[in-house]
Amino acid sequence: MNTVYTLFALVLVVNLGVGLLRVLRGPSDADRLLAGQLFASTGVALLLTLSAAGSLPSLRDIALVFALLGLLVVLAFVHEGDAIEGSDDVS
Amino acid sequence: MSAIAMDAATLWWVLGTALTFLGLGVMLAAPALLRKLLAFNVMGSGVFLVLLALRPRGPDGVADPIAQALVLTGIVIAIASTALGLMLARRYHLATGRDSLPEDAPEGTDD
Amino acid sequence: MFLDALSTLLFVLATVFFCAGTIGLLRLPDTLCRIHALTKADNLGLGFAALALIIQAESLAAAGQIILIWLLALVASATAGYRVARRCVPVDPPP
Amino acid sequence: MNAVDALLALVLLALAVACLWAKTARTGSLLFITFGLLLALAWVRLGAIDVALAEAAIGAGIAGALLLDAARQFEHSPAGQNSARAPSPWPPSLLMLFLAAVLLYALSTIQPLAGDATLAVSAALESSEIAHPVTAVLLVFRAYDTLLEIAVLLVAVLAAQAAPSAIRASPKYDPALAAVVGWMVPIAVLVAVYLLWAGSSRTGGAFQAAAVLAGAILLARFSGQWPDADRLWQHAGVRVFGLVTFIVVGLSGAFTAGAVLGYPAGWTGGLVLGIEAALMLSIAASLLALFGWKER
Amino acid sequence: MTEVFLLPLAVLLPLLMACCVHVSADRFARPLQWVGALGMATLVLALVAHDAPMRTVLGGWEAPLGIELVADRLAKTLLVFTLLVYAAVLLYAEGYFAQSPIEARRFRPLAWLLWAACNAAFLSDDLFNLYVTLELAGLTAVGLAALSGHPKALAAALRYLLAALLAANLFLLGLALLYGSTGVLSLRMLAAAVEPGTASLLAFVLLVTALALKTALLPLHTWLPPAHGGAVTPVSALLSALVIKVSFVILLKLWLHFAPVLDLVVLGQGLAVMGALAVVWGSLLALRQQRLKMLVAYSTVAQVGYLFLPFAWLRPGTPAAAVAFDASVLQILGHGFAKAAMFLAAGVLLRAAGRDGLEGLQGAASRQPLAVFALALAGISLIGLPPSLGFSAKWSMLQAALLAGQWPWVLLLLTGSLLTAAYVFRAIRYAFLPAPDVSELRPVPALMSYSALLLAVLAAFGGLGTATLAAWLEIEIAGWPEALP
Repeated sequence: MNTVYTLFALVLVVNLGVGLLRVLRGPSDADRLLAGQLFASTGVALLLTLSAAGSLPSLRDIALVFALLGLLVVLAFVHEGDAIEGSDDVS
Repeated sequence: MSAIAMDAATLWWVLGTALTFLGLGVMLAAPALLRKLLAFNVMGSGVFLVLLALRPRGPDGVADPIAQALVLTGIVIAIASTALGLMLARRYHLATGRDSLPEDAPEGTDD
Repeated sequence: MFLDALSTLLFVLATVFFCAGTIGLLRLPDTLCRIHALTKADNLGLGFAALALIIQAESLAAAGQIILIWLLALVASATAGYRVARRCVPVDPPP
Repeated sequence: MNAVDALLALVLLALAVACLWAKTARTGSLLFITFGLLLALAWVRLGAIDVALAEAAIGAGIAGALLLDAARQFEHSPAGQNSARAPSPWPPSLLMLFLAAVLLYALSTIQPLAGDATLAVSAALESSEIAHPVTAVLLVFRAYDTLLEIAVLLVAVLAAQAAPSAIRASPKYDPALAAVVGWMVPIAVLVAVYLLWAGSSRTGGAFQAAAVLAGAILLARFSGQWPDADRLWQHAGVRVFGLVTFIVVGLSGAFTAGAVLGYPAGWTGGLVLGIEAALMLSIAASLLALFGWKER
Repeated sequence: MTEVFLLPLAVLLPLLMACCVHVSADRFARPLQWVGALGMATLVLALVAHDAPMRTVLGGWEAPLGIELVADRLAKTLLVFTLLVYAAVLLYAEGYFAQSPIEARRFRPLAWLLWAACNAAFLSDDLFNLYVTLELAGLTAVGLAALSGHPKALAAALRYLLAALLAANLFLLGLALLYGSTGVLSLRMLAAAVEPGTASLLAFVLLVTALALKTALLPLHTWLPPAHGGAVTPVSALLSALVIKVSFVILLKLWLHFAPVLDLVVLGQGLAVMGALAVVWGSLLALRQQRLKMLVAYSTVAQVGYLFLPFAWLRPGTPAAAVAFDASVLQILGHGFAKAAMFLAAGVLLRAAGRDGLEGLQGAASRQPLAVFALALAGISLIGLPPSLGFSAKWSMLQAALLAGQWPWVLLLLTGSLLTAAYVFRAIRYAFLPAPDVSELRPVPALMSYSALLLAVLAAFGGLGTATLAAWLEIEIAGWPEALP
């Protein structure tokens, strides 16, 4: 099974490398964000695979964090509302 | 690719060095504040890679726990510094409309 | 042995979908199409990989965690597609 | 697996270059997030799983959200005063190349010793009563570093407040988003608690948990939900709670364990978990405060 | 029992105070501060009363595993120094912020955090822990520099922050090299484990560069004048008296530990030459300033130069080493007291005049005699006239230079004093000019002038205690092993 894991991991990393082209090329930031999403889901798959290959259950936790915080980044990217001049209030 | 006969650790500290000096160069040369902060973080990542990759791993392939703890602390400090920098930069931008600091005035001139 | 073979098959399927997603991301002409390709293909790829790994999972809890991760990724990706499309299409209209 | 490593390193390098020479602040930030994601994978390959988790949660997640949030503001800067142009690479790059060569040479001469400290960790792990070595280093052996690090975080919050912060309006309520976020947030909170608890036996701990918790609250903010719960986090008391707990427990160690920042035998696990729980709340509140948001 | 407590408390008590003043309302925060300051005074006195060097193992985990705090005589001297500066600055701040409660509320917790950072840096014996304290001090200083929220202050704070971030990464890189090759972090153990070679020398150069940047040694000084000169006055005093000393003391500690094992002769000469250039260039720039606080800030660039001169003579096994070490400590104390006093006095004069230009000082001698007196006393120490601490520092440098047979330094010391005298007298001359218009004068609490005077007196007459201090510090350098082969 280990050979399969290794090969699949390699496929995923190659995918990352190819996806990189879209990241670098753009043209819009939305495209870069999408490519980032691809990186996140590929990363999740890679982490799950490595976790199985190396019997490292902790890697699944990292995959979980990837999946959760991916959405956060997207929302930070698209959410509306502009900064306005603030008051000097402290607490 | 696998033909590259390189020690795994060596690969990472070479990458760390490259990131360190890429970051350093941009941090010194770029005028925009946000880019400087990005460069600081890239440089920091490079330094962390060097710090961790230099340490021999334990028998089970786990990295040196002390080095890990140091890098963890470093990451938290880096994010605190970055966040402070961003906050100051945004405040400065609100006040002046500039996203970079003015060029260094000739020394000693009272502005 | 049968399970290993099944896993391998699923990994192959995952590979196909991941590659399709990536190629779509690379080759499709505009942002909207790319969103379409990516959200579908990627999640299927991840789904097959997850399935393959669930078969190999060492415990029920591990399998459950993998399912949770997949579901979260699914939701995140769908929401992301929806939000990005809503926000970005006017900026980058299809020809 | 060597090919995986090499390819990953190349992609990282390319991303770093693209990030640093990106045309706009927003592109740079997006690329940095992607860089952070892949750096987390690199940490995994280096055997530093704790660092990987922190990088994913803090380095890519929270830092990414912070950078994007700031980048949006800089996009709107009036024309003419924008200096987003990429830096001219040549004059300093020769110097950088030279320095990099010096460092590489120096690194190649290093013959790492097994290290007293590393050996000492494995020798003392048993008596530390914490099964996970990284947690043992962070909260038992080098707890003082962690305490000062929490102080650094508090400083960042106070300093950011000292420069009166930008305030932004609450985002608009989006029903579709709210539905999704409505069930993602509880899961994220559960994951945070799980990471905190996992820290004593394997990868996890207060910082990673706090980053996920802060992420959960940010999700709620982005979708415009639960303003009341959000307000609770802005109380100054929440931000200092962790540090005060840490100091008080640390000082009490002088009576119960004969050393400041020591723990009485048999109690280490429980006290560390308690401190970490308090730290998690404070770190999350601090991370949120660093976004500088307030409701209008 | 008390020994277990004392050293950690020197850090933990101010931290706790910072948390308390941050969360409590104004009317509680003020009395609370004085309780805290009294507590700190008791603590520091108790520490000094212990004659033996103290070592506290935190958590009961000895190095290399854990972190140890060490209070040698250098650290004790610095703890007392910090206490005195804080006493004056906190008193001054009461008056200074009387009309601006919001600034006071921002100032208090940061000031206490800075106190914790200073004490932590002076006591720490662990390279990584020193990095954390350096960051703690640096970020606190940035927050303090940005306190007023004025765009110029923000720009200065950003410049300061970027310099601090750069220094932090360089420091970490040096640390990575040292830790990578030895596997230990305690200074004591590093000095024993490190082997001379490219890697260790490069690591040390990186650490020194980072610390020189944070101490604002020429040519890495450009961030300093706007940050120090543009901050609110109590902050200017803390930044110039304490914050740059934190990085310098860390450098001095590293030097004391590594000079016996690494060949640092060339590096020491290099640092001293940069210091000499800083003395001349900084003084010339100070002469050109039109605003009092900027003059005082540029004077810091010059005085930092003096801090680096002793590295030329700090070589193990040479007779000059002990004198050079005394000179460093005396210069830390002398510049700290004098510069803090100068900023505090300048703050009084500026508030009275309502503007920052030197011409605003006209007539100050008759209206604010105490503040002008404090300014003059502090000036005496900066110039290096007896019996000031500044005089003792420069006298020790002179002796060290002659002991080492490097007499050209004598010329530099004389030139430096003449230039310093020029800019100090230029400022004070304005104070004795007749006042153009009396009506503009604003009232200033007398408390502020008295606290400036307290520090100025310490600077101007502290030199009388030189012999005692030198005898008390002798043991620190006597432990140095003989020179390298």
